[in-house]
Formats: sequence, C-alpha cells, structure tokens
Amino acid sequence: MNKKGLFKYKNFSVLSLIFLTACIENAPMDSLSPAGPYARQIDELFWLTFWIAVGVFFLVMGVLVFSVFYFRDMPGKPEPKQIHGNNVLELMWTIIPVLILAAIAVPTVRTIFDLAKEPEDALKIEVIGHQWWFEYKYPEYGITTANVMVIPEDTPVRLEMWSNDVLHNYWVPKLNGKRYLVPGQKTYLNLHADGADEFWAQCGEYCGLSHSKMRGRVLSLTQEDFEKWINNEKLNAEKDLPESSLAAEGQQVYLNAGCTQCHVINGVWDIQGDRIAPNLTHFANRNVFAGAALKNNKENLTKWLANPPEIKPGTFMPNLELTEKEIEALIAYLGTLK
Amino acid sequence: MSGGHDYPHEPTGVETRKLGMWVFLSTEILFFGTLITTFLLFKGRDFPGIKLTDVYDIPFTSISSFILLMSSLTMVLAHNALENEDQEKTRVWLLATAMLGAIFLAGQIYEFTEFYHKGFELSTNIFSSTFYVLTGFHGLHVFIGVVFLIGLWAIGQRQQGLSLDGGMNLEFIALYWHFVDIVWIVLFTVVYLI
Amino acid sequence: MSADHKEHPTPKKYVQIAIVLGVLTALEVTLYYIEDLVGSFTDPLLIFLAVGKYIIVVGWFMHLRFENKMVNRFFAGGMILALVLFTIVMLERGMANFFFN
Amino acid sequence: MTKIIEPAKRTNIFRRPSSEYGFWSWVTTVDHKKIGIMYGYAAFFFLLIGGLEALVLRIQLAQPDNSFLSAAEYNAMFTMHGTTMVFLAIMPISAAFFNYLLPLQIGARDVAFPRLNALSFWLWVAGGLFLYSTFIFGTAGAPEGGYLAEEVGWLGNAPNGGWFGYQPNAGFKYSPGTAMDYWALGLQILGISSLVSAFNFIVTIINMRTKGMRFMRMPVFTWMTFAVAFLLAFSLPIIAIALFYVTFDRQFGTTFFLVEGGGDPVLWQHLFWLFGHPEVYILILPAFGIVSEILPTFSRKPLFGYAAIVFAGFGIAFIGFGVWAHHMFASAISPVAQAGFGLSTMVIAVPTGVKIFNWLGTIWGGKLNLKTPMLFALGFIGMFVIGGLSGVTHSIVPADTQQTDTYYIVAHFHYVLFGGAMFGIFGGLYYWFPKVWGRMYNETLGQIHFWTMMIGFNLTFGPMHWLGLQGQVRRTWVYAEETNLGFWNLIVSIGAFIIALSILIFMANWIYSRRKGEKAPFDPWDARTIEWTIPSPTPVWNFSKAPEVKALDDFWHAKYDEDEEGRAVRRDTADALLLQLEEEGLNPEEEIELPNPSYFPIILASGLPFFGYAVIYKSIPLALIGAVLLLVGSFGWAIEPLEEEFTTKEEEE
Ligand code: HEA
Ligand code: HEA
Ligand code: HEC
Ligand code: CUA
Ligand SMILES: [Cu+2]
Repeated sequence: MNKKGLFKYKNFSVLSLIFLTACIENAPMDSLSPAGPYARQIDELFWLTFWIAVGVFFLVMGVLVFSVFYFRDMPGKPEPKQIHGNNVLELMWTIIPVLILAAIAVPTVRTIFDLAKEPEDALKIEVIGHQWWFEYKYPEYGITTANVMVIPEDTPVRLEMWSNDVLHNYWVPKLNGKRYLVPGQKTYLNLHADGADEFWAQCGEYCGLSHSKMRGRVLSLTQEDFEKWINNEKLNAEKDLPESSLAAEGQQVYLNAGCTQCHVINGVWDIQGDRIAPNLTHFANRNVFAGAALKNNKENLTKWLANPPEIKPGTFMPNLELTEKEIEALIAYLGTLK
Repeated sequence: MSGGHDYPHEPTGVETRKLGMWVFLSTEILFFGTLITTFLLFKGRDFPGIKLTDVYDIPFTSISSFILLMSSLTMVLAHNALENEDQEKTRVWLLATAMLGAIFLAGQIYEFTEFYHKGFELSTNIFSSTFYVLTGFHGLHVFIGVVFLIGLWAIGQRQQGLSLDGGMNLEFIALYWHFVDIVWIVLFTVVYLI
Repeated sequence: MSADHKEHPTPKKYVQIAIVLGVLTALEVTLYYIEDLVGSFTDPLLIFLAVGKYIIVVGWFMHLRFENKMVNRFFAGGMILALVLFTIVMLERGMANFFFN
Repeated sequence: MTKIIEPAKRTNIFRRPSSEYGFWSWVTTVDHKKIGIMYGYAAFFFLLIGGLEALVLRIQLAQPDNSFLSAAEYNAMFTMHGTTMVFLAIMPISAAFFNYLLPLQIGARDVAFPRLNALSFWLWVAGGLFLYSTFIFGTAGAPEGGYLAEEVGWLGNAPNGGWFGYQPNAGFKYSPGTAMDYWALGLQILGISSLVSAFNFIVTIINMRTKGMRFMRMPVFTWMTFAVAFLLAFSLPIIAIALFYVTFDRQFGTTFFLVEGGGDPVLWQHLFWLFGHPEVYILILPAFGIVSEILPTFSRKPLFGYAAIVFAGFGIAFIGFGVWAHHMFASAISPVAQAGFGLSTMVIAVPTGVKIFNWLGTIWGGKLNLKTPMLFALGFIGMFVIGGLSGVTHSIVPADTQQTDTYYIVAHFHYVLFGGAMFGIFGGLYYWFPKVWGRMYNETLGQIHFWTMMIGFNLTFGPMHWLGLQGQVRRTWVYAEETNLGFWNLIVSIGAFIIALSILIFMANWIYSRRKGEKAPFDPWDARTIEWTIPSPTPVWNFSKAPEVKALDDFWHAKYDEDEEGRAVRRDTADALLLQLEEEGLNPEEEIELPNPSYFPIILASGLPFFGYAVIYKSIPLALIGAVLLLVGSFGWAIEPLEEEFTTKEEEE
C-alpha cells in the first residue's frame, strides 16, 4: 500500500514539473512566447491564473495524498468519528474561491475590453477566409494578396475580417488570440508585432476537409521595408516577357489553360478584381503558398500544379491535367511574378 | 402505478401521469421558445423578397384563433362533466373539442395553401421557412391532440365510460390540449399581430 | 387524484372566463387595425393582452392555480428559464445585426 | 427452495410475451434492472468503438505529416469519436446506472413508467444503429465545386462536421452527401430517447419514493440523477429544434443557417451550446453521484456536508444553463457578452469546489479502505480537479482566445470526461458489481486496471496541455514537422494504447469474475444505502416488502450506533438484522405484482429509424413502414394493461 501511495504522489508532482520543463523549443506556433503587446497582455493573465490553479491543485492533491497515507485502513485502527459536516469550514471553502475568482475577474474584464478597443492610427487590413486559404486586402493601398500578411513592425494593425464560405478562425499565436471569420458578419482583431520577424498563423476553427492545411504567415517588416513592399505590390505584373523564354511560354499556358477563370494577375488579363482563387500578381514574393501549407519552391509547385487535390483534399483548384513541360513553363512564369 | 397498488409511497399529492404531463409541458416551453426566438430574430432582419405581412389574412386567422380558444372551454367542460360523473356530457364535449381542433387544423391547411399560391413557399426565404416551421410544429401538436381526443371519445363510446384515473386519462390530455391552446395565444400575437 | 385544496370553478364560471378570453382576443385584433392611432404602444399592449390570456388559461383551465406547489414551480421554472435564455440570445444576435454589419 | 414469480399468461389482442429467460425476455423486458444491464453492455460496446476510433486518430497523429488516414477519414473519425463517446457511451452508461440503481435507492419496485423506460432504451438503440448505419449507407465528399484526388473510402463516409456540427460547414453546401443527415437525424432520435427517460426519472423520484424516503434522505446519487433529468428535460428541446433546422436546411431547401438565404450560422452556435454546455454537466453529475456514494462507504464516515453537496449539484446544474457562450469566446459575440459569460463560467468553480472540498472532508479522518472502487473515486478527484482548473483558465476570456480550438481544450475535456466521468463510472462499475451479479470482481486485476489506466490516461492527455498551448490546433489531420510537436504527439499516442491495455484488463476481470468470481454477500462493503439491504444479485421484485426509511443512510444506522466520542460502533443486533434481511429478501411473503413484459416499446422504437431513412431518401414507402410500426406500437401500447396478476408458485431449485 505504502509504495502505491508514494508512487501516486510522485506521479502527480512529476507531472506538474514536466509541465513547466516540457515546453517545446522552437515551436513557431507557441502561444506562450508572445511577440507583441496584445499577446503579452494575454500571456500575463494566463500565467496569473495558471499559478493560482497550480496552488489550488497542490492544495487538493496535498489533502488527498495525505489522507491516503494517514487515514488508510490498518489493522487495529479504530472506527472513525462520524462527522456530518461543519458549517464554518463549508462556508470558508465557499467564500475563499469566490474571493480568488473575483480577484482574477477584475483583470479579465479589463483585458477583454482593452483587447476589443480599436487602436488609434492602426493600419487596416481586411482578412477574408476561403476554404482553405486567407486573403488579405489593404484598402488604403488597394492591394490584394494571400497567405502571407505583411505588416509594419511596432505598429498596431486592425484586422477587419469575414468569411466567404464557412466559419474560419484567424490565429497568430505570438501576436494575439483567435477570432472567428463569419460569413455575413464582420469581426475584428488587433495585431501588433514588437519587431521585424516572421510569425506562423493557422485557421483554428474546423472548416472542412483541408482545415489542417489552412495556415498562414505574418511577416512584420521595418517601416522602410514595409513601404518598399507596398510600392512593389501596387505595381502590375509585366505583360510583355522576353520572347521565347520559358517564362513567356508559361504565360501562354497560364492564359490558355483556364487559370484565368479563377486567378487574377494584375495587368496580364483584362478582367481584374475578385476571383475565387488567390491573386498571383506578386506570387514569387511569397515564401509559402496554398494556404501556407507548402514552401514556395520548384518541387512543391510541381506537386501542386500536377494535382492540387492530392495536396489539399477538397480544394477548388482542379487537376488541370497539365503536362510536365507546361508545369515547368508555368513555374518559370510564376517565378517572374515578383 | 407499478409495483402493486398498495406499495407505500412518500406522498407528494400529484398523480403520476399528470405529473409526467406537467413535466413534459414545461419542456415544451423550450421547444416553442426556440422556435419563437428564431422567428423573432429573423423577423427583425432586412432581407429581400416576399414578407409575411404581404400574405397575411388577419380576419381569417382571428376567427380560427377564436375557435381554438373556445376549444379550451369545451375541453374544460368535458373535464368538469367527468368529475360530475356525467358520461354523456363528457363525450359530447370531448367530441366538440376534437371538432373545434379539426376546424382549426383545416383553417391552417387552407391558410398554408393560400400562402403557397401567393408564392410563399417553405424555402422561399427565411421568413417563410421560420413561419412554416413554427406554425407547422404547432399544427402537428394540434393534430396529435385531435387524435388523442377522438381516441378518448372512442374509448368512452366503446366501454362503459371513462374514468378519471383510468388508462387514458382525460385530465392528462386536457392539460396537453390547453397547452397547445396557450401556445397559439402567444403565436397569434407574436406571429400575426406584432 | 390530486390533492387540490381550492375548489375548481363551476361550468358557469368557465363560460364567463371564456367570454373574457373572447373579448380580449377581439381587443387584440382591434388593436392591430388601429395601430396608427395607438402608435408605439401597440406592441407592448398586444404582448400584455397575450400574457393575460395565457395566465387565464394556465391558471383556470389548466387548474395550475389549484395545483401542487411542485407543479407550479416546475412550469414557472421552464417559463423563466426560457425567457432568460432566449432574451440573451436575441440580444446577442440582434445586436450583431445592428452593429457588426 | 425459491419462489418463482410468474406472470399469468393471459392474452389481450396480442399474446403477451412471457419468457423469463433467454433472448425474448430481454427484448420485451420492462424491468428496470434488465434495461439497466442492457444499457450498460450496449454503451460499453460503443465505448470500445469510440475508443478504437480514438486509437485510429492517434495512429495518424503519432507523426507529423502522417498519411495513415486521408483527410476525409480523419474528419469522420473525430466526429464519430466525439459523438459516440458523448451520446453513445457516457450518457447511456450513466443511464445504465440510473436505471439499475434509482428504484433500488429510493426503495421502489420499478420506475414510474416501466414501458416508457423500455421505450427509451430501444429508442436509444435505434438511434445508435441508425447513426452507425452511415458507415454502410452514408456518403460524404468535397464541398460543392471542390475536388478530391481519391474516392472517399467507407471509413470516411461518416459524419464529418465535428461533434458540434458547426454551420454552415455541416450544411448541405459544404458537406454534401448523406452522412451529416445521419448525424442530425440520429441525434434527434437519441434526444427523444433521453427526453423520455428524463420525464420518467423526474416522476419516479418525485412520486415513487418509499415511505419515509423524504427528499433530504435520498442518496446523493439519486439527487444527481434528479439534477441530470432536469438538465436533460430543459436542454434537449433546444437541440431538437436546432437539429430540425439542420435537417430542413439539408433536405428541404430552407436557409436557417445559410447567410445567402438570410440565415444565421452563429445562431446555430448559440442553440447548440445552449444544449451543449448543460450536456457536459449531464455527463459529469452522475459520476459526482457515484463518487459521493463510494467515498463515505469506503471511509466508513458519513458524507461530509450532505446538504451542501446536494445543493451544489443543483447549483452547478442551474448555473450550467447560463454559461453556454463560453464555447464562443472567439466567435462573433460582443465584449459585454464575453465578460458576462466569462464571469458566469468562473462562478461554476464555486459549487464544484464545494463538492471537492466536501469529498476531501469525507475522507479526512476516515478509515480508508483502498479497494478498487475507492481508488477510482480518489483518482477521480485528482483528475477532475486538473480538468476543472484548466476549465477555469478557459473562462479567462482573453486567455481562452489563445486556447480555444487547440489541444489545450482537448486536454481539458478529456480530463473532465475521462478523468472525471469515466473514472467515476469505472468506480461505480466495481462498486455495484456484486449487487448486480452476485459475485465479487477480482481485486488484484482491479488494482492493476486502475494503475495502468491512471498512467496511460495521464500520458495521453497530460502532454496535450502543452501541445495545445504551443500551437497544435485540434481537428487537424496533419501538423507540420516544423512545429516541433512530433515528440509529444508520439507520447500521447503511446499513452492511448496503454489506456486500451487497461481496458482489456478490465474486460478480462469482468468476464472472469462474472463466471468464476467469489459469491458475493449482499452487503460486501458494509454500505450505507438501502440497495444493499436486498440480496445479491437483486431479485426481480427488488424489495420483498417496501422498506421504510427513517434517516439518511438508513442502512448504516441500522447497523451502527455512535459512542460518546462520536465513533461508529456496530450494534449487537447488526448480524441478526443482516441474516433476517437476507431471509426476507429472498422470500417475499405477499404476492407481488410486477409490470409485464411488452413487445410494444421495441416495435414503437423501431419505427423511428425508418422515418429517418425516409427523410434522407425522400421515400414514401419507408415513411409508411415507419408509420405502421409507430401506429402498431402505440395502439398496442394504449390497449395493453400494464400489469396482470402474478402467480407465486413454489419450485425446487
Ligand atoms: C464532463 C464534462 C465537463 C465539465 C465538468 C466541464 C467543466 C468546466 N468547463 Fe468544460 N468543456 C467540456 C466538458 C466539461 N467541462 C467539453 C466537452 C468541452 C469542449 C467542447 C468542444 O469544444 O468540443 C469544454 C470546453 C470548455 C470551454 C470552452 C473552451 C473553448 O472551446 O474555447 C470552457 C470555457 O470556459 C470550459 C470551462 C469549464 C469550466 C469553468 C468548468 C467547471 O465546471 C470546472 C469546475 C471545477 C473546478 C474549478 C475544480 C474544483 C474546484 C476547486 C478545487 C475550487 C477552487 C477553485 C478555484 C478557486 C479556481 N469548458
Ligand atoms: C467521454 C468522452 C470521451 C472519451 C472517453 C474519449 C477518449 C479518448 N479520446 Fe477523445 N474526444 C471526445 C470525447 C472523448 N474522448 C470528444 C467530445 C472529442 C471532440 C470531437 C470533435 O472535435 O468533434 C474528442 C476528441 C479527441 C481527439 C482530438 C481529435 C482532433 O481534434 O483532431 C483526440 C486526439 O487524440 C482524442 C483522443 C482520445 C483518446 C486517445 C481516448 C482514449 O481514452 C480512448 C480509450 C479507449 C479505448 C482505447 C478503447 C479500448 C479498445 C480496445 C481495448 C479494443 C478492444 C476491441 C475490441 C474488443 C473489438 N479525442
Ligand atoms: C477552378 C479554379 C481554379 C483554376 C482553374 C486554377 N486555380 Fe489555382 N487555385 C485555385 C484555388 C481555389 C486556390 C487556393 C487553394 C488553396 O490554397 O486552398 C489556388 C491556388 C493556386 C496557387 C497557389 C497560390 C497561393 O498563393 O497560395 C497557384 C500557384 C495556382 N493556383 C496556380 C494555378 C495555375 C497555374 C492554374 C492554371 C494552370 C490554376 N491555378 C488554375 C483555383 C483555381
Ligand atoms: Cu479555415 Cu479551418
Ligand atoms: Cu461548456
């Protein structure tokens, strides 16, 4: 008996120790390493609650484990006193939790309203959820992009979000909590990155077949770089490519294979504006694609163009039965879309 | 009920089946509450297409509402007659209640077909969907009530008569019937008048 | 049978109650037609009337007035629960329409 | 010599079923004990299925970017896993306990409406089979306009919208095929089943208590049953209507949850969680009740603060109705609602804490007998507190926006559902094993079961806490290698197999002990409540004579007195009393009337799945079959008298 009790005790304390030491190094989605004021505010609140919870846990487990040792039935032990209750004690363990909770409640409510407030002078970005990728629009600059959101460092950003189909949930763990993207209704989220860095994002809400591959990146740049990026994004893609280059061939494939039905490359096709698929005008500047599920390199692009549903089940981009040559040409062309 | 009639119980004073019915009716409030909430929520929305107010025939509905309301009276009179052990009258009032209920149902079917012809179908828009599901759900209740009442009436006809605490309990069904009536009181106001 | 403490009403009483109900219904319909005269009071008045009818039927026809406390609490519990929960839902979703769009 | 009590074989229009043993006796039974046992076995079967689905999930997740399952299969598996565990495992196992124990604990011969009780059970079976028939008949696929590289295999042709079926993803446009219809209609049938049993239990508790069994003398398990019945009665109607909407949307072209048609997807969230949160307390309160029975018995002390525990239970149930939007903190709700629901959620910690501390008060100063049921009860306290505390961290709204939809939530609810509800249930299964089967379980195997389960459980769900906080999103078929989450996921998967091992040990114990276990005395634990005053296994008629109850823990007080110090002393008369009880229990003096078996519950229940199929396949003939079954069932029911005379005859054994 003794050994078992001891084992149990160890089991528990070891577990909670593990909790503190088991944190994974280099987890790009780590919500416990905030990189901006919003996430930091949440983080502080979490740790406050966490330590209170740890306290309560050890109290309860302490009493439990102590009792198991001390009040265990042993030969010769007399029958216990028949205690039916104790009003004072019971009142205490009703009131004390109330007080503890009240203490957590105050900062909680304050933080809720803090986080909901629209920051002044914020950069506005629209986030539109699609099955299974995020589209970003910068209304002030007339820019449309996908998968990689680019923001200036140390500047508040206000996201105005909605969904084009089902519920999605935008999450950049190191910058803030999550917020749903709802069809037919707008929701808001603030981001603020301390410095220039790359952050991972992911759709939180289950949104169908390829929910797990609905990821994203947030790239925070220095003010200077950000302006450069903006100015570049505003440009149209080059229409007249050097003749008989592979890229020019690729452009022909692009124009003839049906890509234009869904994709837009500004300046290359008459019809501009919104389509059901990511805007490809500056595709080569994005280090990831297809809902940030894939790194932007030749190998992945080949896989993608050969059979998109293989990579992302359920996707709205069909297998267009492209030949290897066409794919090669397309990749060359896509590479020019800087 | 079960376990022998002389099995002693801690008394609460409410007959078992009746208690069961009250519990059931209490939960019915939540059924209808959900439906009404949805209805009101969408009623406040601005959505293009044919509106409820475009199809309503208030005088007609008022009359059928009145009929259903009066069926509550006949129901309670049936109950009263049974308490006074007047089997004959009990059956008459029962049948009257069932008939009034049936008239109400007929009215609702007429109303639905009228609306349908005006282009107001189940899936026309959000207003029509909520309308049909809500009033249809109530209509289903009326229908079940009418079946109960006729069943009760038939049992009364066939056997020596109804008893107050017999198998098919009149009071038990009366409660159900009144409840269906009060739901309509609410629906009439919420759906048609406001 | 149930241990009713108060006497149930007589048939005559029932008919009187029914007449009151009928009158209230007539009033409702009238209100609907003279909405322009009554103005913004119409809806509250209509709700008031409906609640009145509701209470009359539940109280007298269903004998809730004469019923065991347990039953009363149960039914009232269901009512109050439904009212509170659904009011919150309506407020939440109603506001959403109002502010978010 | 035992007395065999037999129903008179009288015929109404149909010949009454009259078998006492064998297959038909189970099919037609209205005996709460048999129904309880059937619930138990059937639910355990589904627990194994749900567990297998979990194992399949864990194999897929054991490595990053794994390809053991396709996306369609993975999504179907977690949806069916969650749905199965909640509606087809935990709820019905709790129902098994309610059925078996409730009449015994209040000294009744059966529930208030025995045939309705059988109906509940068969409806539940019908719903479960209907839901699972999706693997045979159902179809699932890509959203309208989307493409799949490969056909969906049979494993993927199951509901795939998640156990809370968020709209519009689970609507016809984004989840075409029939699988989600099976889900919506299956839950509808299961809901009707639970509603019916809720009415039955409420009325039973109010009206069927034996003499002297006042409310404040009822065992805590009975109280918790009462609270659960209330929760069911008031929350199920909401989901029933919401599921109607889903079915209408999917089948009849309405747009309740589709924005294009003016509908509102967030309304579904409200309606689902208005039901869904009370539901989680429906899952845990029975375990609270079980633990409140086990702890005093094995501590040889009365429950500390009986009244407080009872009221806390109702407090939880009541507040539980007012917190639903805590599942929507990241959804489209206003900051005011976030604050309000955050606060109301925190408040639930208070009554729950009252229970925890009162349980600790119960074992404090006791004489703890660490048998398997007690181990599970103690394990329950420890594990549930972990889950409860992580629940409190969710109620901190801003923190929850980081946690929601991650494995941190998955960790929370498995700690409360498995560490809470399941541990409680296992404790109860061991505790009442002797009463149900008349044999003792094997203690050694029981202890081994507990420890393997304890280890496996923590290994499985403990690491999920940090996996979630460090970014693993739930319901993801694959996770990227670069997230560095692979190691702990592997540990989790290993843990899951250790749990499976522990369940195999449990099954071995059960099968062995049922046949070969020691014969159980009728009061093996020196227990406190009146179900232990009758023989083991419980005779069909429960109590030979209606017991009269004079106090809370009546049986204990009949056996024990208190000395000046307040210590328990066994009465001199105790042994004689026990002998007398045993003698009386086996030999009823009076003639006993019991409700007769009936065919009609199962006939009625079997009608509903046909309606389900009729809706899905828009088939009038199927609807007619359903209608006929329904009519035959209810007509026969209405004209069949509930009970007929029993004859008592002496028979040699
Ligand atoms: C048995 C089921 C069960 C139980 C009992 C609980 C209990 C609680 N749950 Fe849990 N919950 C679920 C099952 C359950 N939950 C499920 C299934 C989900 C996920 C659904 C899904 O998304 O799929 C969920 C999700 C969930 C969420 C949503 C998370 C999200 O998706 O973002 C939240 C948020 O607040 C929450 C909170 C709580 C709280 C505060 C309690 C409280 O009742 C806990 C109270 C207990 C204690 C606090 C411990 C004991 C108390 C003391 C020792 C006193 C002292 C304590 C203090 C002073 C703090 N739960
Ligand atoms: C009471 C409820 C309950 C229980 C007991 C469990 C038990 C388990 N759950 Fe469950 N789980 C849920 C309720 C429950 N779960 C819910 C509600 C969800 C959310 C679903 C959703 O998102 O929609 C969920 C989601 C969920 C996920 C998240 C999936 C995702 O988001 O992608 C995971 C992942 O690891 C998981 C794992 C497990 C494991 C390993 C067990 C193990 O403990 C299982 C242990 C049991 C066994 C291992 C069975 C033993 C089998 C044998 C011994 C084989 C014998 C076989 C024969 C004789 C034929 N569960
Ligand atoms: C029927 C619509 C459709 C057609 C035709 C189509 N695409 Fe796509 N494409 C999509 C959609 C939708 C996505 C987003 C998929 C996702 O990430 O889930 C996409 C994504 C892409 C991406 C990744 C973009 C990014 O930033 O994530 C590339 C590159 C691409 N398509 C290239 C092409 C090319 C080249 C063609 C023609 C040969 C083509 N597409 C034809 C719908 C289409
Ligand atoms: Cu979008 Cu998940
Ligand atoms: Cu909850």
